[in-house]
Amino acid sequence: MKTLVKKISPWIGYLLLLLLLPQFFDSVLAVSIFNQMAIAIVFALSYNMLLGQGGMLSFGHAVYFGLGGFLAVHALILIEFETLTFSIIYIPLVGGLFGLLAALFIGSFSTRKAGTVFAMISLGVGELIAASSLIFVSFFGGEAGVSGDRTYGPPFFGVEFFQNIEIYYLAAAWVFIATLFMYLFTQTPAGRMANAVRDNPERAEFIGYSARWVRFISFAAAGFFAGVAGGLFALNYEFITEENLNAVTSGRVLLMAYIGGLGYFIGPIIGAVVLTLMNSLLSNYTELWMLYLGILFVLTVMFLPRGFAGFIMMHQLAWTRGKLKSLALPYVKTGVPATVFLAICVALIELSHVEGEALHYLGLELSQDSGLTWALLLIAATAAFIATRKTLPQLRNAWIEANHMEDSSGEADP
Amino acid sequence: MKMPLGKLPESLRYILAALALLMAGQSQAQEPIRIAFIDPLSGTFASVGTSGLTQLQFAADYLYNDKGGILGGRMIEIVPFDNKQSPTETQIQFRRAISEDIRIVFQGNSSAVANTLHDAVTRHNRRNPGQEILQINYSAVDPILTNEECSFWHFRFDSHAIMKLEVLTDFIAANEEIKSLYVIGQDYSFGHVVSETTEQMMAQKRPDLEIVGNEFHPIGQVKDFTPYVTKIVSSGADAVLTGNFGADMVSLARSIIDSGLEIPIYTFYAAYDGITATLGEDGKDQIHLVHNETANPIPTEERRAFNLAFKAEHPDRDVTQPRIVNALSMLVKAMEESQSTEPAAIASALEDMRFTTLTGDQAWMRADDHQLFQSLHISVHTDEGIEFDADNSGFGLRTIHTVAPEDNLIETSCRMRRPR
Amino acid sequence: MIEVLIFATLNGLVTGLLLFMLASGLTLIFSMMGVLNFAHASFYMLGAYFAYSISLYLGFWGGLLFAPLIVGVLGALIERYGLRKVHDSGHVAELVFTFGLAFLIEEAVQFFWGPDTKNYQTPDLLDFPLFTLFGQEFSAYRGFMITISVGIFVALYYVLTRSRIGIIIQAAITHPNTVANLGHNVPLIFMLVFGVGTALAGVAGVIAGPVLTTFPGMALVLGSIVFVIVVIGGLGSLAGAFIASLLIGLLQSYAIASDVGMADLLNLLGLEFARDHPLDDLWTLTLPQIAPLLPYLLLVLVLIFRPSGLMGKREQ
Amino acid sequence: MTVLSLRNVHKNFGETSIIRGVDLDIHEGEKHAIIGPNGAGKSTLFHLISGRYHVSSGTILYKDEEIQNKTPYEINRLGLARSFQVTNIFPRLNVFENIRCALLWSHGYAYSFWQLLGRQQALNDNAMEVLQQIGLENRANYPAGELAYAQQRALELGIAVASGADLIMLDEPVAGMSHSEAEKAVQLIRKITQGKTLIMVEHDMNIVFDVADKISVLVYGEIIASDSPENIRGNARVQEAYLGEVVSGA
Repeated sequence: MKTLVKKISPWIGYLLLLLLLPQFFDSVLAVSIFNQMAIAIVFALSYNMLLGQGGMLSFGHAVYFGLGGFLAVHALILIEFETLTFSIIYIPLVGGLFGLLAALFIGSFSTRKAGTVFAMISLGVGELIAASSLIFVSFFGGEAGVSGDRTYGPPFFGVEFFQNIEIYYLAAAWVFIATLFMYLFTQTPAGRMANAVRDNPERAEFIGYSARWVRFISFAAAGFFAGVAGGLFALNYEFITEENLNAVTSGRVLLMAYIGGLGYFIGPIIGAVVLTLMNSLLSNYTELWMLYLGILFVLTVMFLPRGFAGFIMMHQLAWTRGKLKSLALPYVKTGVPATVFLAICVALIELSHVEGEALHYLGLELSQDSGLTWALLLIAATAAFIATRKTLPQLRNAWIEANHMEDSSGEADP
Repeated sequence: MKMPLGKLPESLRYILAALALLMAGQSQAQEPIRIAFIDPLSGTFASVGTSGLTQLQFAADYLYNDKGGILGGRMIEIVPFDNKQSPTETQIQFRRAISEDIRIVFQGNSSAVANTLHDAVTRHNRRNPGQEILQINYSAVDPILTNEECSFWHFRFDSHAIMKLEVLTDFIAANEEIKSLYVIGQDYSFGHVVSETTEQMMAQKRPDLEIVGNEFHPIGQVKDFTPYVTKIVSSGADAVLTGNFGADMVSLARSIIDSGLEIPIYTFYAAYDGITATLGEDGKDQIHLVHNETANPIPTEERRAFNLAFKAEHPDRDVTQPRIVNALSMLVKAMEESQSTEPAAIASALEDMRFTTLTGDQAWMRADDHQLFQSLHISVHTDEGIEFDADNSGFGLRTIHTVAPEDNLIETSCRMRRPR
Repeated sequence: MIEVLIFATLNGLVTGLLLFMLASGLTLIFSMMGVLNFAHASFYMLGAYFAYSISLYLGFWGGLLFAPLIVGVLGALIERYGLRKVHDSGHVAELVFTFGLAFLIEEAVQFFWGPDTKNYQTPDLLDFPLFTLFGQEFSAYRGFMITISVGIFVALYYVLTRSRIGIIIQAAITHPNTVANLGHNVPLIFMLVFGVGTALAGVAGVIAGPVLTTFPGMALVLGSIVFVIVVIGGLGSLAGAFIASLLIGLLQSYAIASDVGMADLLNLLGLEFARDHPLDDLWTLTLPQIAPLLPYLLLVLVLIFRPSGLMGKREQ
Repeated sequence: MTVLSLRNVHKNFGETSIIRGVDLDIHEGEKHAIIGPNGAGKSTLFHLISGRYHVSSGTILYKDEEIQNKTPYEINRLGLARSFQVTNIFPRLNVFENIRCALLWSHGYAYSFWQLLGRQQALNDNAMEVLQQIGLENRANYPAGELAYAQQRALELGIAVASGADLIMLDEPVAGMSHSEAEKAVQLIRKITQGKTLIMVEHDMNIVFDVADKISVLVYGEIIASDSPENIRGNARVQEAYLGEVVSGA
């Protein structure tokens, strides 16, 4: 009974969070961001089924997202012209089924091998489909895409989905269901064997499983959920274009999953939330946000190979041993100069980019023409950098201290 | 799934709360009139977008804010929104503009984006009566926006593709030396409009002129245009017509020039933002462009003063799109006339408006389809007789042919539906 | 018709050899380190931009000399302080790292040089037609491009087969562990190979910049094609990369030069088709229209039917 | 009764012949060791039987069914399981999951994506039993890749035998172990292969003679003798070709 509560409580928390978010932030902008997050979460989780769970590095996952979305928009159009009549709440399912169909077809030949061969096929297929989408105008609508209208379906308990907030609650429901099912998938034989095949495809074959079939099933499931995300996209934006199935979108989902943390189920959710926020908020303050995103990404790959989720999980041991507190002070000591250093770096970058006028930064007004400003910034940056370097060993020691095993298990540790 | 999910939103809530504070701080007393500018400000297409933004901001300050504002002292504030030239981002930024209570949206780059924005605006206006948004299209030339898909809330301040082609094909048709024409374009809607319309018009205007090639290439994918140029050469064409823009335009023109082919190239977008500098001496007298608003010779003192003031403030930039200034000026005129900043009132005032631009052009906003009519010019890329060059390269556009607004009137299939 | 064929061949050769300059570096790096460098074309772009900046002061030839050096050093530094760190996290992490690098370099180029097209010109010395055939000029610069590419191919071949370091590299390609056991400083060789590989990409950028235009999207246009080439040629096979480069260069060039379309095919089969049919797009398709797609089509087909590539031995 | 029989099996890699006409019969319940000098083709023979390689010619019969053209997973499903010379486990899964995965097919789950593993009582109990057998029950939640070497070898064995296969093939199960570790491993092998047919490749002659009740000697791709341990010890040809030098050398 206790374990059941422990198992279910995160899910109830997740559901409550999804439902209550708009109670705290109800501006048009906030709801717009929540909708983006909802789509991104499902999409990133579906990507993780491939790379994180199944060991398949795909450069073309947007294909299933996009194809699902295209069919969803076409379904909306059919509803609008009364060829079909069903509530639009099922649209993500339409997207999912088409994503599944596409994945079944493409997966039938691409999942034979993992590794580089799979990655390259996904790249080739992705480029092919993205390019054909511009050629086959009648289905894909060329570069302008196709657009529908979500308000023509039969009302769902009186809701006609005029407002984005109504779509949010629908999306939240779908996100919850999709997350739950994707999580449950990891707990099934097929899901577990996907991990096994990721780790060691050869051995999997000697315990009775065809690595190809195992990959194929994960691939198809990932295609389905990517299609669901595409369907949600169609409902939210009421249109879809070629860019939603091209390499840029594929790259973005890779970024999300990786930055969030591939090895953890929750990782892609974190990645989706962080990247959506960066995309929508950061881009407001600076034109250079893509540069910062690139830097963040490269630094993450270098220093946090297991992503943000991995970083958080690193503290699990210290936490269970009640030593998290001893880390707090060293973190502050290193964190403050490090943050100052980063802030000054950003100031330098922005200052060199700003055109003509002065840069307003954190309440300061910095002038590009003043040599003094530059000199001061550079000195401050150097000082902050040295301070960071100086305090880093302390942090490292505290870290080792907090994680030091007094060897309670009795047996030798590897 | 051991991590408590409840921790996740904590940080998110702070960020959003900070944002809410920030937004509250922005909307205060003595209300400025806020106008959204949604165009690419980062990414590959950023140069055109930022250049447009600079011009709009400059025009607002120079023409109005520095002179005490409009409507009895209200300032115009241009709020930039970066859409990265992506339809999806455009929607996101549009929602953000709504969230900031902005009612007027400027947008120009890419017809695909304009179409999506147009759809979004139409849907929003239908679903939120009383909170309508006005779309000011200063550059997207897809004809359908003022034809089949026209709307009361959309106004176009650039001549659309067919209007420009009419002028261009007239000009080519009048040149008896041109016996054959090669059409090449990007494989997307604008490229197709150019190709099909040219063929139709040429068949009418010069049945003897042969279209010796009609080629599409994938947009932004071609590394080297030489193979295409080989085909142009072997076709023996006397002229080339293309709707290419950006890197595709530069590469195509360079390849043609490099292969020693000295035939005129008729274009829409072969100037400014680095293109003029790159073509330089090699493209002299060969590159032709159809556009509004003469750049050289400068027709009026007002325009000269404007350009000089702009150059003084932004030495590395040019006044590439005077139509942005026209759009803003006509918008302000409509506000002054209606004494309102409500989109519905502005739109009604804009309909049928006649306006004299800084260049001295007579412009007319046709009520039937919300399409602006003004004179169109054909200019040539040269360094002779250039007062205002492009990219500080000494080269620029000199107008060699002008068509008066009454001569480029064109029919519309628009059936305007106005709100009661 | 014959002139189209001749020029299509020449153009295909120019493109193919240019692609090979990129593909050779990529292949070297892959053979040595097992890393498919996603950012390879970004170094090509950096080559063009550095050369442009240098050419403003020292002219084109200065750029040709120094830009590849700068790119090579930069590449070596990235290998030393970036890639090597990621190496422990496995191949996927490495691939993802180079993917992020490609993204970052494109943004950095826009940051330092701006988003505009750069006015990077061919040197005056080579600004004359090499020969004129059927009224079309073949510029001396293109001849120069071919010469440089072939020169580099020969030099590379010579170094790899004759020099000591080349032999070590060759050995490292086939027996990476043995070489390490023989006491060679493998990390240093890695750094060197990465530096040389990226420098080669830099050279390609320097000489391609003036003709293919220097703009922030130039890496993207070429990036995945180079990838396609090394995969089609067979991962780790220099000869395969050479064949695949020329194959793709010529294939695209001929496809563009041709005037064949689906309509012709259908006519040939005696089939009629109706206008305004939903499949109209398919029926009006022409070969030039889909020319840039052909490499990807080829890639998918090769990977399905011969996953190790044309000349590849090592199965992944 | 003969469980496995090889008939004139050949395997060539390009020009080189590695297996040159092997005939071999394995009887039910037998503990059969295959010995031979390095490079004799012992591992190749294992790979041929388990389906990792395909034969160049000849037939392999398992319970009267031809298996030489089958894939490893098809062969495994017939009840033939194997271990590897180089540890070959699922490093990022924990020890318990390693064993549970090995059990899945034999419990009939196939590619099910509708059953939750946590609910499968019989499966989980069985996995725990195997863990206890191989002595890793208190390491159940440990990532397999972080186990000590001897423990990984035990896990390797566990994965091979978990599925309850009738025929178990072990490729140098004690390679690289210390003497005491090897001794433990041999006891483990005895325990877990009780009542099953075992084929084993091993270099350590003490272990071979300790465990096996029949020995085949493979030299340069051919079986030169196949007999009881005593007879093999006395076989002159074997002495000459192989045992002599090894024994005297050791």
